[in-house]
Amino acid sequence: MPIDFLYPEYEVIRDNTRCITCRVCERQCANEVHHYDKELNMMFSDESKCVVCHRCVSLCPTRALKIVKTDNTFKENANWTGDAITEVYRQAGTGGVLLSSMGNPKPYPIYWDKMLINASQVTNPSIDPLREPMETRTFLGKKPTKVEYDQKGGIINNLTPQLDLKVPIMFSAMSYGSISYNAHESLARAAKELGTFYNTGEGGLHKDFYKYGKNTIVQVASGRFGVYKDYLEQGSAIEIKIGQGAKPGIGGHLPGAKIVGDISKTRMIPEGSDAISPAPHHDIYSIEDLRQLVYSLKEATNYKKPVIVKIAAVHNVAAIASGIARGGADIIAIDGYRGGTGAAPTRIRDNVGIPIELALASVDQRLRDEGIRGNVSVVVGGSVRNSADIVKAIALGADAVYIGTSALLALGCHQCRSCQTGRCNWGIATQRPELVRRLNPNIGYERLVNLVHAWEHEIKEMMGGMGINSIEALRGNRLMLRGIGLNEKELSILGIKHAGE
Amino acid sequence: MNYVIIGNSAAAIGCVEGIRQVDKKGKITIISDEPHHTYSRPLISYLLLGKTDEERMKYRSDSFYEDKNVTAMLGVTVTKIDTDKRCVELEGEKPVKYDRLLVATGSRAFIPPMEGLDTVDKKFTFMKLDDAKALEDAINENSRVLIIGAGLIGLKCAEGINDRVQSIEVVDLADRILPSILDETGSAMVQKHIEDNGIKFTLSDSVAQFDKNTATLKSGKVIEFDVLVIAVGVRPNTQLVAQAGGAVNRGIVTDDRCRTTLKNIYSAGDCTESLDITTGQERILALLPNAYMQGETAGIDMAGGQKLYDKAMPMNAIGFFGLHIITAGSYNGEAAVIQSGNSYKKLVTADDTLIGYIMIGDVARAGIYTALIREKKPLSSIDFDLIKEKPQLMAFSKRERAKTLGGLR
Amino acid sequence: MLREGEVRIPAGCAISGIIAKDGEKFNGEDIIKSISVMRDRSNGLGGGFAAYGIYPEFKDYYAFHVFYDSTKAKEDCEAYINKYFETVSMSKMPTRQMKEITDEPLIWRYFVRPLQYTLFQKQVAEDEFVFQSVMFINVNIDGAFVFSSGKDMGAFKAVGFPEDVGEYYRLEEYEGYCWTAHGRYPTNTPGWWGGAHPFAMLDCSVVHNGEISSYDANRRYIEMMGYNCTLQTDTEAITYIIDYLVRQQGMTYEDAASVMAAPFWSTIESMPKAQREKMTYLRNAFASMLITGPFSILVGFTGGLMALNDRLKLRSMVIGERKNKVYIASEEAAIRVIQPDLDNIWAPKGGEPVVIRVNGGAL
Amino acid sequence: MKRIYVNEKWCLGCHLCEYYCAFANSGKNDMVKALKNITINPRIRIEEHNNVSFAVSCRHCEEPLCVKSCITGALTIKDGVISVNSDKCVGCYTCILSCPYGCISPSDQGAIQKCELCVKNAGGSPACVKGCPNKAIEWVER
Repeated sequence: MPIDFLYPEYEVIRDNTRCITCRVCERQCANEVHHYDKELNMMFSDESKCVVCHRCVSLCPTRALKIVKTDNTFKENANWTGDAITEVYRQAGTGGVLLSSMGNPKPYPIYWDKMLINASQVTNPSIDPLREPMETRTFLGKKPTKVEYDQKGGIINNLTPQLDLKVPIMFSAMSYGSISYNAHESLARAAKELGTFYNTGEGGLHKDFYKYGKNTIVQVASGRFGVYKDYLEQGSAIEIKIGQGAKPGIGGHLPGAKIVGDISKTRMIPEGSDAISPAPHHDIYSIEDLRQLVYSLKEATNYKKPVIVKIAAVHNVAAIASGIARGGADIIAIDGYRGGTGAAPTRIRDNVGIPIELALASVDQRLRDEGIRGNVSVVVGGSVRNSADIVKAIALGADAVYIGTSALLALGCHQCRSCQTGRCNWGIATQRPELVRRLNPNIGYERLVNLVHAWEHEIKEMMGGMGINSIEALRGNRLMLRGIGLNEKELSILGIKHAGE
Repeated sequence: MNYVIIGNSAAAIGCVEGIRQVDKKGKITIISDEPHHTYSRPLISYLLLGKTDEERMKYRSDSFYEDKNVTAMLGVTVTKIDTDKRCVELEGEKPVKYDRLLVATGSRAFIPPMEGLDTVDKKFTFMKLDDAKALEDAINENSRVLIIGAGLIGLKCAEGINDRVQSIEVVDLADRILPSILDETGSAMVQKHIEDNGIKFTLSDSVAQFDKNTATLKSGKVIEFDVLVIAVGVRPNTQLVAQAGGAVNRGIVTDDRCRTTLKNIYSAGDCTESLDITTGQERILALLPNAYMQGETAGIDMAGGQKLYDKAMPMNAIGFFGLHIITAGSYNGEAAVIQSGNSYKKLVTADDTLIGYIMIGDVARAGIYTALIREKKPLSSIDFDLIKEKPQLMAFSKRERAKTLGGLR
Repeated sequence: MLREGEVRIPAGCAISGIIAKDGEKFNGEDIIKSISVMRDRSNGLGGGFAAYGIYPEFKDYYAFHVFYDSTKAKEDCEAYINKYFETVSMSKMPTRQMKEITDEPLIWRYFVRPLQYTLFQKQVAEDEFVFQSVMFINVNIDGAFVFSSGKDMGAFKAVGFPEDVGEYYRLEEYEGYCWTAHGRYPTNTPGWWGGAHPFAMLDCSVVHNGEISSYDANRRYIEMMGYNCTLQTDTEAITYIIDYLVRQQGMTYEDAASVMAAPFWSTIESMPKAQREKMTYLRNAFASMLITGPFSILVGFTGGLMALNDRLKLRSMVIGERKNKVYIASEEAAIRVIQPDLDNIWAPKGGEPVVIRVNGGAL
Repeated sequence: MKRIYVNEKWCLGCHLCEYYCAFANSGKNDMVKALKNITINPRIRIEEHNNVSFAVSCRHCEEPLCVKSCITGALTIKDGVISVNSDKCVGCYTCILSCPYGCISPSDQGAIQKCELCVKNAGGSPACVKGCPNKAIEWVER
């Protein structure tokens, strides 16, 4: 049907004066965009197949390639935008739910960018992190309400299990299956090197990675894939995933085509069967059910591991968090609406949930108002893009952050948002061996380590500027933030003053 | 330690370099009857061809003797080895003492008795630099050259002078060219290629009678010529060792450490016999790479180090008028032949190993085959079908590749 | 201009303290002399003193020092006090009229004890009830501010230079075994009497020089524990933290110092196991009470005095000893002026508390 | 000493090493100028078969058969690097006969060519290593 014809959104531009027909573009494109014509000794491309992953652009040794947004356009309409129109065409043609991946790309406000950080001048010296210790070590877990002394006056260690982080940055849940073995290895090795944690997501834990158990958080989600005794025992913490920012209220679906070999083994489901995670946990229909699962998991692991409950940032997140904090969880992870995913219905991704900044501010304040902030640590994720975002998150009250998309970017992701196709040219969101091979964990892990080290440096610089030399003195220190371009309501939710005040 | 080396070619140089790997200080003396700085004999045809010159022919740099702290006595002939006094006697010079002696005297051209040869004015052999220079002086664009012998030396000589003479005719008793290294198909292919470049062959025939510029063959054919080159074969220079009482068969007998049967006396190069691993027989393997490696082995052993020369085999890389030939090993086994276009390949296997091969035309990566022979690689441990197609490391196991390419120990 | 409580006010300052290790009592002249030397560190917008052992005749009663903006406030406050407390003595605070001290509020002093019936009814400890009452008055009774509430001790403070404040409160007439003083250099306050230092709660009084960068982290945490930081000053937050750790958690002052000015992790890692575990525990469990940024504080309490610097020692503080007396001040000159002949003088390291207890804690 | 090591696990078969090698040894300062419309003859070569691929270039053997066999002395080993003096080389191919890894090949100029770790060209360090997008080729001490 001619209606179904959609002009490619992006065009591959090849500078034939530069092209040396080395064919690396052709060899590296899993979408088969490029091909070589022997007769003409020239490369050609079919941009209708292009997902704009930039693999070819990045590898072209003579910079002969670029990808540009097409100037083919519908008649201008501020309401019926090109996207809006083509989505109607696509759905009219297929009758299907639109799928996409990674995080919400719509131009909603980014509150991180509407907050500014303080620095010391005169009355309080800034601290130079190159000359003075600058501490980022963070413990996650419940804090005791009362210090207990033994008969000799020594302090009794009445702490429940904690996670000990060298930096308050963890890698968020991404399952083996949604991302590749090599991506997992990169994350695991980086977490170990960095003294932090990565998260299995709901995909089980490959036996090869048991050796990184001390730096692993194992997830228990609604499909319970790969969950069994050894799995629970491997990790340093257990995370119950209730929801994720990219698709709150929605389950997961890894197509049977991806359930092959080790993935099937690790998930403990037959090869070729679809891995369907239900929308809710079918044993959690209420907060008290959650409490039971929290304690079941603690019981199963002899109360040796903190339990994290991960929820998506939704409208009444503060009340939910309060319930979780009273439900025995040691750590609450909140995922904002910009959080990434391997696949989600586009409408859900783009329209459900709330910004993490507001969710964090209201959760932190609510827990303090109730006097239970010490019951839990708060970890936030859902588009933490740089070190300043982290400083702001901690100043708003977070104990640590989860990074997912940033970690994937470090591994080479170019945000083409086509994970759901399974043809990730960067070897991340794919299980095809020839593509998986493209992510060498020796490189991947080093890049993750670099990224976190760089951010750590920057965090320390910003802390030093504020005259703070330990991360706990920044936590919840909202006086260090000022809003810019925010209205009274936003300022009050964030609990910060406006710049100039 | 006082080392004396008789000879100044590949085996001698190998010996010097071998000694110096182990012993940086000992005194080394090289004695050679040729007055030249060490040079590479196989290059004499390339010299005539203009692909090299006397300067570039030097096998090692001008400072080699100095760098290696070697006393070079060039243009000096050894007359005798005195094993009792442990010295070598020289012509016109005082004897030189040795603690360890290497005999690397090489070989000389063999000139069979031929009727009327003494009537030929311009007759040459083609072994040494001086031979080449003499030949060069004797030829001009009007020369008609008769070469006796269609072996490696004769044909390289033919190629070397082809553009500088009027005509060349090659006569050999054998029914095909290069019989020592090629099979019949290969010989025919190469012969055709050489003929295409204007050289004529008369095979299965020999000279019955020379008369000045005329050669009458046994078949009755008469060939008029201006210059005669005799390249029917070589003979090893074994006299010194034989006189001193060392064992000599066709060549000087050596063991896998390159020792002769005489105490403290070693021998290496074209004058020796060594074990051909592809046939299990002792034979003369008069090839430069072998000479070097024998010399090096001898040198290391002389200086107290450890090294064995136990992987010898015949092997040749040669080319005529742009057609390249690489061969190695022996051909008594099961043969697989692959022929395509201008290329010819024959792989010979026996007892689950490759024992020989011939490659003509496309010789890329031939060394991979050579290594299969040298290491006696069981063919069942590799993908032989793959490697038959072309030499490639893909045919080996992942693990072996991890060792060779990935540094896995 | 907004006063303390309406806005956060950073300030620089001078502090001084004297304690007699044997409990010998001495009047306020020395401490006034000492703090006056550091006049340049104050700007006339606040000065104050705390003295311990000054009310031996009422030592079982809480001495409430209260500022009133109006008689209405006084009436409301006294109604509250009368409802829950037994008052054994009440009087106008003795002061002397001076041209340097102006705009004075009504200042009253009460010696009180909670009614046993009330404590029984509310099921709280006496201390806790007093604490809650002070909080209640300060937050809810408009114009009333209890600025001293300990037993056998008192805080005296005003807007003005500290030596004038001392003269104003006639401190030469009091005798105590421990004195602390404060001269204030706030950067943006009109100067409010309640905002001057020391800040005192129950018997704990704090004089502080510095500006802590961890303020809001500390404040938001301590507020969760039931404290109400009405003044938004560092001193208030620090006082509450100490109250929380020492009175509520039962920690020693040394342990409380290990929370507030915790050793660096790198230092902790090199400690012997038992100490390492303890420090790790304290830093982890009370992370939000770590105070960073420059501070030097003197914490007065019944029977003792603690001096503590921030862990980088970003503020000056020296300690001198002469016989039974220990002198602590922001500057050495402030000690030499009253005791030129010292046995010993040193600057304590950042983060290492110096705790002096009268008669080794036997008081 | 630092050597080029290849790990086929990470080789993508993209052939970029070959192109970077050809460029580095072209003597030209622009890749387009160097490689446009030519069939490259690099000193490193990819072998490919059934989804396995890897690059092969001179191993710089400690006991180099090519050097020992060279009839002209054109091949030498210095500081662990085996290089060819193409001025001396007559193209006899004895080295091709000898190299167990097939890492020596005829050059377009008649002599032979082999990987010289980019010590003679402007690269300074091996161009194939720099050009490999997946660290399948590394230049390291091992």
